[in-house]
Amino acid sequence: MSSAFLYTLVGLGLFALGLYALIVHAHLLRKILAINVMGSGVFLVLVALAKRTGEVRPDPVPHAMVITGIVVAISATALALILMLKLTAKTGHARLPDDQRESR
Amino acid sequence: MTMSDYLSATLLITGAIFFLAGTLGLLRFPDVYTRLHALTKADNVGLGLTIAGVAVQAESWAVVGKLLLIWVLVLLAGASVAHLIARGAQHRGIHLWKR
Amino acid sequence: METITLLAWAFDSLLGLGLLWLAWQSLASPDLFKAIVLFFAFGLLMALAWVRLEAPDIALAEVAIGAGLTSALLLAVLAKLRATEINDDTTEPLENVEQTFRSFQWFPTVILLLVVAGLSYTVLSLPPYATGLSAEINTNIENSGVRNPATAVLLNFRAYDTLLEMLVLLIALLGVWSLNGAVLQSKTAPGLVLDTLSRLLAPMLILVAAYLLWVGAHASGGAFQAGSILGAAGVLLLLAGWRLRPALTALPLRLMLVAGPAAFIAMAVFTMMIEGQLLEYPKQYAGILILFLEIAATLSIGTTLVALFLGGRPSNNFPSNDFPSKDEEHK
Amino acid sequence: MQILYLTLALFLLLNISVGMYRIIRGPSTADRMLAAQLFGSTAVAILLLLTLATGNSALRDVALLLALLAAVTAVAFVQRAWPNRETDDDDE
Repeated sequence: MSSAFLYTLVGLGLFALGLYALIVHAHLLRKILAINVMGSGVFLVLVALAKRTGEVRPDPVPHAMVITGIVVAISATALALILMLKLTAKTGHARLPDDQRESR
Repeated sequence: MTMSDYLSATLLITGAIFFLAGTLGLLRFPDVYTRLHALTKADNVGLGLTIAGVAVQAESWAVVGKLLLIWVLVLLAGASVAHLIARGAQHRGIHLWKR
Repeated sequence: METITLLAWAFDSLLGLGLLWLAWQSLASPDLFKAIVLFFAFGLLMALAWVRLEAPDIALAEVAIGAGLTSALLLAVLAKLRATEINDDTTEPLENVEQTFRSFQWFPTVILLLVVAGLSYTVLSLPPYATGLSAEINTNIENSGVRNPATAVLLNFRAYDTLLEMLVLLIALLGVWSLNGAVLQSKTAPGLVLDTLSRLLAPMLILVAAYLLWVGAHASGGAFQAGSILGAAGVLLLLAGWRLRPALTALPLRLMLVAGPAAFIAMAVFTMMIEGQLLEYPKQYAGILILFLEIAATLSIGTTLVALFLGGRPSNNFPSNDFPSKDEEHK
Repeated sequence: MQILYLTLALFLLLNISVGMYRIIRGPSTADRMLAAQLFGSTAVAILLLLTLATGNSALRDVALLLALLAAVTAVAFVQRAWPNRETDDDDE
């Protein structure tokens, strides 16, 4: 197995872990972390697949996409975090209010 | 292998040993202050030796300068952060370990 | 040669396992602080993964954002969250978090397995060799005005993407500002050591940002990396207690924020008029025009990231305080 | 020499993996932050070794950046996120 496919599988694993955490956690900060992990997984898959060029240097287009993606991800994260703080200030809980599960 | 290769290899391996010592200290020492002490010192020496080993192989003096800059920055940041954490820990009443 | 392949393979496997394990631990951790520290470590390992994938440009961005900004932002927000969250019995009990995460829940698990199976099938059925667009880029790079392919893609071949990305950053900041409030103030006075550290590191960070901006034309680096470093410098100064002078937070700050998008839009209009194509530069001036765009973009990205870290509109929320104000670093 | 560089890089990565124990285990928040800090300087060393192993000098810039920025998170921790009441259960 080439290292490109190794990292692709790691990226898939990260995406799956993040998705699972996004579904099961109620706390919004955890959900934001989960989305970030999912994003890292997607980036990893993109860049790993760009490395399938053999001996020559990897395809730079996914690289450029991921660079902008990282910067956009942090700005979206910042917006999400501030939204979460706003919600917490209103309701006292960092959870979505329509969360009906009794045990949590 | 040339003379400089041997020198570089010796420095790099010694550096790695210091890193190992730092990690052992992090794992085995009993309180936050001693861990801080083990980690900051051992790691900075380890990195210094690694950088010396890399610098032996450097192709130009500009590269040596950049490597030195990296070490100075890590020393500066490491020392400051160690101080901040130790002071914070003391401030919050984490006790010193006594046998 | 054989040993080298084996060692590289061992390194990659250990790194991959470490990434998965850190992500797992971070997402399953009952303690939010621990989760954030693990996420920081995860970012460091991601930087190593980018290096292994021969993507030093991305490694630079990841280090600047992941090591400098994301975790600082998360930690500041966590502190604020602890202050505002009501800790009564209905709050999520700490022990349950790990349990929820580890216990078997059939519905998400089934969805997850389907998703993973589908994705793995797609990925593994891809051809093992694919050159993508590298050939086109190699033939056109002489005309792009820069020699670093990533920069050529960002600022020339797909410059309209970057234009929209600058707008996304601006919109995120407008979103944060429109929520109005929650400025993340410093908790404690900085003290002598932190003050000195910030005084030494901030100019170094600005210098490195300028270096990466310049070197981005022919080697790894570029506007996004440089902007992120400026952002990290600004965050460090904010953490050390520096504040912008109120006179500068009104119009000059906003001008800084829109400089990047404005430069891009102006360039788009200009190239439409000269070449008849959106963001297609005249060949002999491509290098200098790209540098101009990159400088504007760097300043805007840096300022936007610092403003995002502040979390609120500074002019409304900043009381004047005792710390001397320092403005250059926020630009 | 290639083999030596890669072996040492692998060794340092193992060092990091072992150090993760301290992040998971704690016990105090300061310990976790401290261990994360260790990751920073070890990662700088790994990057420099990889620079030698691959001959890609751009990695040196990554190391420089990491050296500069490793402090920012720790400063954020000390200034903002460190809870004032720390549970003092530092016994091993």
